[in-house]
Amino acid sequence: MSKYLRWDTAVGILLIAVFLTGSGTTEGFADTGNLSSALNDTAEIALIALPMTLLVVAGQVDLSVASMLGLSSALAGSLWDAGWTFEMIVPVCLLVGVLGGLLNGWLVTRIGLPPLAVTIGTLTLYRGLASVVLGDKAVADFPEAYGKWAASTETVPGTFIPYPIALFIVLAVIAAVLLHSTGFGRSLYAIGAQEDAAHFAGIRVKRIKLALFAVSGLVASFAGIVYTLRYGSARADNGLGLELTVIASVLLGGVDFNGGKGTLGGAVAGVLLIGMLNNVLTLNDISGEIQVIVTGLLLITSVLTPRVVAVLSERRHRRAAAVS
Amino acid sequence: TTKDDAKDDAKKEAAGAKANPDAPLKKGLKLAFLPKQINNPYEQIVDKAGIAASKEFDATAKEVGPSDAKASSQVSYINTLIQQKQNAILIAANDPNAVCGPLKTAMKQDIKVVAYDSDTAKDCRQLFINQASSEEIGRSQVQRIAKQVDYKGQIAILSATQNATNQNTWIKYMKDELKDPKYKDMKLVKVAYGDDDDQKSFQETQGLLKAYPKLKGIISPTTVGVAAAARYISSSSYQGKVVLNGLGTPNQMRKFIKDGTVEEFSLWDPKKLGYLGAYAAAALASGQITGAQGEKFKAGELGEYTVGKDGEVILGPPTVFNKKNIDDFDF
Amino acid sequence: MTRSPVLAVRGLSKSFGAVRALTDVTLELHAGEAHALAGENGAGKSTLIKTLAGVHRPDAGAVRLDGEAADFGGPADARDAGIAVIYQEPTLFPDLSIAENIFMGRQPRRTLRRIDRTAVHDATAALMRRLGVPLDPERPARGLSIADQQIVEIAKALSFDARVLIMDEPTAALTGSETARLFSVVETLRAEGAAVLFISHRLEEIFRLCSKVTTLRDGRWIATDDVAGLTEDALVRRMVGRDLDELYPKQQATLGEVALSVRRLTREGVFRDVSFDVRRGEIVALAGLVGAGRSEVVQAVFGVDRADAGEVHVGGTKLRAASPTAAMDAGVALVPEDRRQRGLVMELSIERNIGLTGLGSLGSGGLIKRALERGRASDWATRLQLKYGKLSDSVEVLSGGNQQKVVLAKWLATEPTVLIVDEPTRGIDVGTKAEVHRLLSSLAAEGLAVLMVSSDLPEVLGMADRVLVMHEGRLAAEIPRAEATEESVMTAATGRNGKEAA
Amino acid sequence: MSMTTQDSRPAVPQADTSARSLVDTVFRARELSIGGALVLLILCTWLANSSFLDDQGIKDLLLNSSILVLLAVGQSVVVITRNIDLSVGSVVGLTAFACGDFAKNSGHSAFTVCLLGIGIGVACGLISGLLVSFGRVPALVVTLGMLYVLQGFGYWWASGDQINAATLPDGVLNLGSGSVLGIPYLPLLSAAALAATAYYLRTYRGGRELYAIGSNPEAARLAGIPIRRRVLAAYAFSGAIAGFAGALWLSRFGTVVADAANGWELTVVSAVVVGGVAITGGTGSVWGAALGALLLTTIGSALVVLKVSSFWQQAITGVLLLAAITTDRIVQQRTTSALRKRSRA
Ligand SMILES: Nc1ncnc2c1ncn2[C@@H]1O[C@H](COP(=O)(O)OP(=O)(O)OP(=O)(O)O)[C@@H](O)[C@H]1O
Ligand SMILES: Nc1ncnc2c1ncn2[C@@H]1O[C@H](COP(=O)(O)OP(=O)(O)OP(=O)(O)O)[C@@H](O)[C@H]1O
Ligand SMILES: [Mg+2]
Ligand SMILES: [Mg+2]
Repeated sequence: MSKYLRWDTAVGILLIAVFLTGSGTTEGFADTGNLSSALNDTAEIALIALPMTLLVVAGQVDLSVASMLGLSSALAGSLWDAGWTFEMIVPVCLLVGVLGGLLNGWLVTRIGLPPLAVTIGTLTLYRGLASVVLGDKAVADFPEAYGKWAASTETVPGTFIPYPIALFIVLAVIAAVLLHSTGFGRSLYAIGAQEDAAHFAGIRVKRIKLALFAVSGLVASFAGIVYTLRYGSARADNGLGLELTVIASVLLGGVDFNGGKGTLGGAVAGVLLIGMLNNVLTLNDISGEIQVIVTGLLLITSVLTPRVVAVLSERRHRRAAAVS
Repeated sequence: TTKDDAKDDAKKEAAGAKANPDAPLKKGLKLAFLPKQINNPYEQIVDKAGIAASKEFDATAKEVGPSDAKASSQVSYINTLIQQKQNAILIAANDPNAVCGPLKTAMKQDIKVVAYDSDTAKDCRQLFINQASSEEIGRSQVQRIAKQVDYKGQIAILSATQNATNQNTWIKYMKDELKDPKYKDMKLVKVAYGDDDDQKSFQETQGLLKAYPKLKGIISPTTVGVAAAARYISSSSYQGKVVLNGLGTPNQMRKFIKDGTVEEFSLWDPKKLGYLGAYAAAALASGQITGAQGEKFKAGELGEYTVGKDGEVILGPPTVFNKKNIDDFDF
Repeated sequence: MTRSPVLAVRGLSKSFGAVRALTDVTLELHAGEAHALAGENGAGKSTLIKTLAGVHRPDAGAVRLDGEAADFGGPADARDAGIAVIYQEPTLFPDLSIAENIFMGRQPRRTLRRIDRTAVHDATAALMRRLGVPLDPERPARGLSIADQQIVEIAKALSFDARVLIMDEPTAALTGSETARLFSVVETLRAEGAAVLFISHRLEEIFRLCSKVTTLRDGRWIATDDVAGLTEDALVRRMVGRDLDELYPKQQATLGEVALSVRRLTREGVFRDVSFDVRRGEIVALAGLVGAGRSEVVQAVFGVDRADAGEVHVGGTKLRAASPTAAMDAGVALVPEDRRQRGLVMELSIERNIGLTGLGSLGSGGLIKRALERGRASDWATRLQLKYGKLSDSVEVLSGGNQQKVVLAKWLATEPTVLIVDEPTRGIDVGTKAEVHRLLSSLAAEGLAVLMVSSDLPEVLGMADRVLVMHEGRLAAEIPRAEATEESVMTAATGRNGKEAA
Repeated sequence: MSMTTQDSRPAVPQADTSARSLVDTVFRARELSIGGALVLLILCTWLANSSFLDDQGIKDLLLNSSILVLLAVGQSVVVITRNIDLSVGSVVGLTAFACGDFAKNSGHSAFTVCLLGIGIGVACGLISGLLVSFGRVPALVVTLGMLYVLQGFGYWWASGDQINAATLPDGVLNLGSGSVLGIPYLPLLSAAALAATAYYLRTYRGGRELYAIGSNPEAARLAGIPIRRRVLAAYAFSGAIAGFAGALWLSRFGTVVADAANGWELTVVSAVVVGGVAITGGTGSVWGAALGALLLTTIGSALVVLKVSSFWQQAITGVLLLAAITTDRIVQQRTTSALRKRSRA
């Protein structure tokens, strides 16, 4: 596999296979309306997966993203309730997102705490703040004018792509270029693979990590606004537990949790694969728990397959070497 | 745009098609139950009863749903139900507003929407099958516990999640009821949230009793909460000193009624809720009713029901369970 | 000799993927014999050792123990057969104490199979005494200097009372006195009947310790000779396949203005009050005993460590403290001591590693041009005669010495004005070593200022225009080339001239 | 014989002996700082509301924390080997339901039920362990996958059914609510598991080898440590503990749906991390992890008793959590730098 087919490519192929099988066997799947809504349902996960991929490549992780999404949503709701204009609310939410990300980054780079530990802590904190901000209220009277930008029924003219997904595509291209063709991207791989060596090579490890966490917070809070508009509902518990789905998608795409390996395309394919598969399964009346099992099995397969292939090719090599 | 501008956005929908009260129930209707979460035991009972009821009028009914109680997960299910062109969707909403968009899309495509157990926003469904009048539930909870504590002392509420719509509506009426002068010696000291999580509710009960040593009573209007609270009290030194009342299922509470931890609690029959829901959905889909106030429909063996204000259909008053009658029920 | 060898291999072959590391290699180890293994970087020495130790499984050929075929399933089997190995790279558990490191998996036990902690401690203390180093058995291995780590490895190997002792460049990080002590211990073991297999790129050590030497070249067996009848030149010819040029090709360079100036640099508890200058065209050696704080000084100069006080000036301008980026911008390069942790990103390819120091200059507008990156890598790989398969191979698969070359390439590619090298030739074979020396020398001649930390005394004496000697965190002496001798440097390094320097 | 060993001691040089006692303090400090925080928290809460520490209060504290402590013990054994087990929450849910299904309307004893729980747990642990150790695939991915698979399986099996206290045999319920000498069984069982695990990790080769594997896997391989077997055993152990916790969960709460302990994986991991077990393996003790678990539950209980608004509880928990790991880290850094300065002085 390592030689002829990388796992991220395999996920891409799997995605296409699911798409083709779905169109062939499942009534209503290839319908543009269905595709729009299925795609739109992955919008927040897809958006957050972009900075998450960069973080994981750099050997970091941010578990607080879903809580930040909730905090941003709660904040948007309570400010809206207080009569703020939407044009004011969005920058405030994004600012809070950046600050939250900076706090994560500061704890990781300055105090030197492991990111997993830090962001489990801020996961609790940000979700708690969301509930402080909005309490048991649910704010729902957001204007149609904004809601439609996030709805799956409004698409980019001439396509079945809803606006959040269009935005995601643009950001994904930027992130891909950043990760794969710039010095910054190279630094991320170096930091993820061997932080000390990156530091000794003059790479500004701490600053880069700080920036990554800040971007992660920013995107998460932005996803919070998309979420709020898309569902027309601001609540403190919005996006609860989404962090593991995001991470599962990224890992499914072949990004190595230990850092230093993986591609952005793989991560995006991972996100879409889970989304499409769930859509096909739901259309076939396969209930939630089976979908969960399928996701889990896919995840295990994603790491097991490359291993098995590697072991097999190793065997073949050894046999060949022994013969020659 | 601010909130105030946005209010003008709300569009008035033209009144739907005329109802034909004499239309027969259509054959071969496709109904789908969408519970809050596929493994919510209470809603499982409701849905199974509803699916059974559908057989009586030759409809095919199914239950689909997410494995987590999140509004966002319900939305994708609604979308696929629309793709599948169901005749009616019965939904217990995790979030009254988040499911609105797709439900409206469904209604536009002539798919009938019936909310049950937990309502959606009013303009996103045709009917809401309410287990009992929210006001009556809220007020009666206070009235009952007041009698038990003799109109004196501190009480607390153990609710589900902070955002549970039905809970919050009931609590609103409870607080309102408590304003009545006859409760002047009673004081609601705290609303705690057990998140419909057994362990959390258990711990919250402990905390309440610790934080308010003079607490006389707890109302827990959620099946998970009341069972957890009962279990804690029964195994602690508070047994017999603190009154617990609320909404619970007989099977969960039997033990605590028998050992005296709980004198009484109430609930409606979830099977009837499902049964009524199925008939109501069928009536809508067959054009017997449109969801306007005053319309009437027959719900099989439960008899005739009338659509109330805001499209609400009320199942009936809850049953009060106590030592005497608890063994007559099994759910 | 009629005795059968303790450990032997015949017709051994081993390849990694497409790389043939060993082809048809034969080796015999006899009891009571110290046997050397010589060869250039990448000749396959470490691979041979790992095969003997059960780490690798041979593709062809078998390991024979006491004449019987031994099929080692893993390192544990070899260990149980009485083979102790010191690997080229220290393999310690940083979180565990030195004592635990030494006895892991073989701790003496009490009743109920519980570990006897006192026995573990005492046995370790005894080993440390035997090696003459004041290391506390309960100290965690984290933070030990490379040399101390190597000593723990040696202690571990000694603790086996092994019949076969295999050592892969154990002295690479050691200074003379420690090496001498190690040799006396090994000598005792050998006299007691153990077979010793020894690898070193320092030829004089081979001549001092061993009676036989086997030479490998490109993974093939070349010769096995008695050391007695062999000259250094003959051995080098066997290793390299040709005659070697001068070992320390010092070119005379004209000294320019001061390029690097360090003033009163202090890091609490590590070094204090260090001041010195390095001029353009000059090679300054920083000598001293292991743990004197040399590496720490150069790391603080480069900015990867924070100094508590003091200043660094490059070309007359003061460097921002604790910023390697600022140092690089000013033209400073540091080849660190620990190449696996700090010098290289092991998972990344050769070209990416070499490119890592020039991410800003490998393209335009922030984008990286692959062609430029590859060009930079292949230029330097050729100049340093790197032995590699493809530039896109990960550096992990390179031999130790070739890895060191990649680190050098990565820094030389930045075209620095001040080059700091920390143990630049550690683990590098004689041929390449001469190559590196020639390189440093010609770079200095071109006007580069070179600061070289080295524990290799001949290297220090052969290369340096000026020798700075550190003793326990302070500069103990500054010795010009003319006066630098083994005695003068060692005297300062051991602190015996403390009064003079003050 | 002991005479000779005594004699050999003073040979350790002076400077190092003082460094050594400092090293000891560093290691102890990790548990000390959490222990200190715990005591402080309990003390403050007690001063504010004395009933926090009455008989019932102590009993509640112990009962609340015992399952989390148990899980933290199992998790830390895995984390010490530089792995992680995210599937614990699902295993607890699955076993709690399975045990309930097995015990309901039957006369099975608590012992049998616990055995069943442990059995199921071991089976789950073995699957994860086999994948991680023999498949050599990243633990986080595999156990995240197992989290989903086991959760889905549990839900599918339960399909909305619920186990009710009323149908469970008294023996099982008694395990959860009964006590001996006023101390409930649950904390006793957790403490026993804790002490046994701690003793094993400290004084047996197998235990030390777990630390070695976590500290440097490559070195562990070269040292001939049977890594795969040990990692497999660590997962089986963590699974067994989670299964046992599932059985205890059933006995304590009586009412069980398949999503018991859903989402607990992160709580357990935070307990372990707060307790000073490095997520990167090799260091920490189960004592620390247990203290971490105790601290987390106590924070929860204390905030309720202190009448902190429900809306603020989670935020404050988050702040305290961050404060705990930050303080621990700073104390550790200070001691290390003191050690560095001392060793050179
Ligand atoms: N794990 C591996 N995978 C692929 N190739 C390897 C591996 N280990 C060693 N090699 C290759 O095998 C050859 C021999 O390497 P080895 O480490 O044995 O050399 P060496 O003689 O010890 O060199 P040095 O003196 O530099 O340590 C080298 O070409 C090296 O790149
Ligand atoms: N990361 C660290 N943590 C704690 N102590 C350290 C660390 N690195 C080095 N030391 C200690 O600092 C002292 C100076 O080490 P340094 O590596 O600078 O010495 P050196 O003169 O370069 O010797 P070497 O030849 O080993 O490189 C040594 O006693 C070493 O044990
Ligand atoms: Mg080697
Ligand atoms: Mg050094």
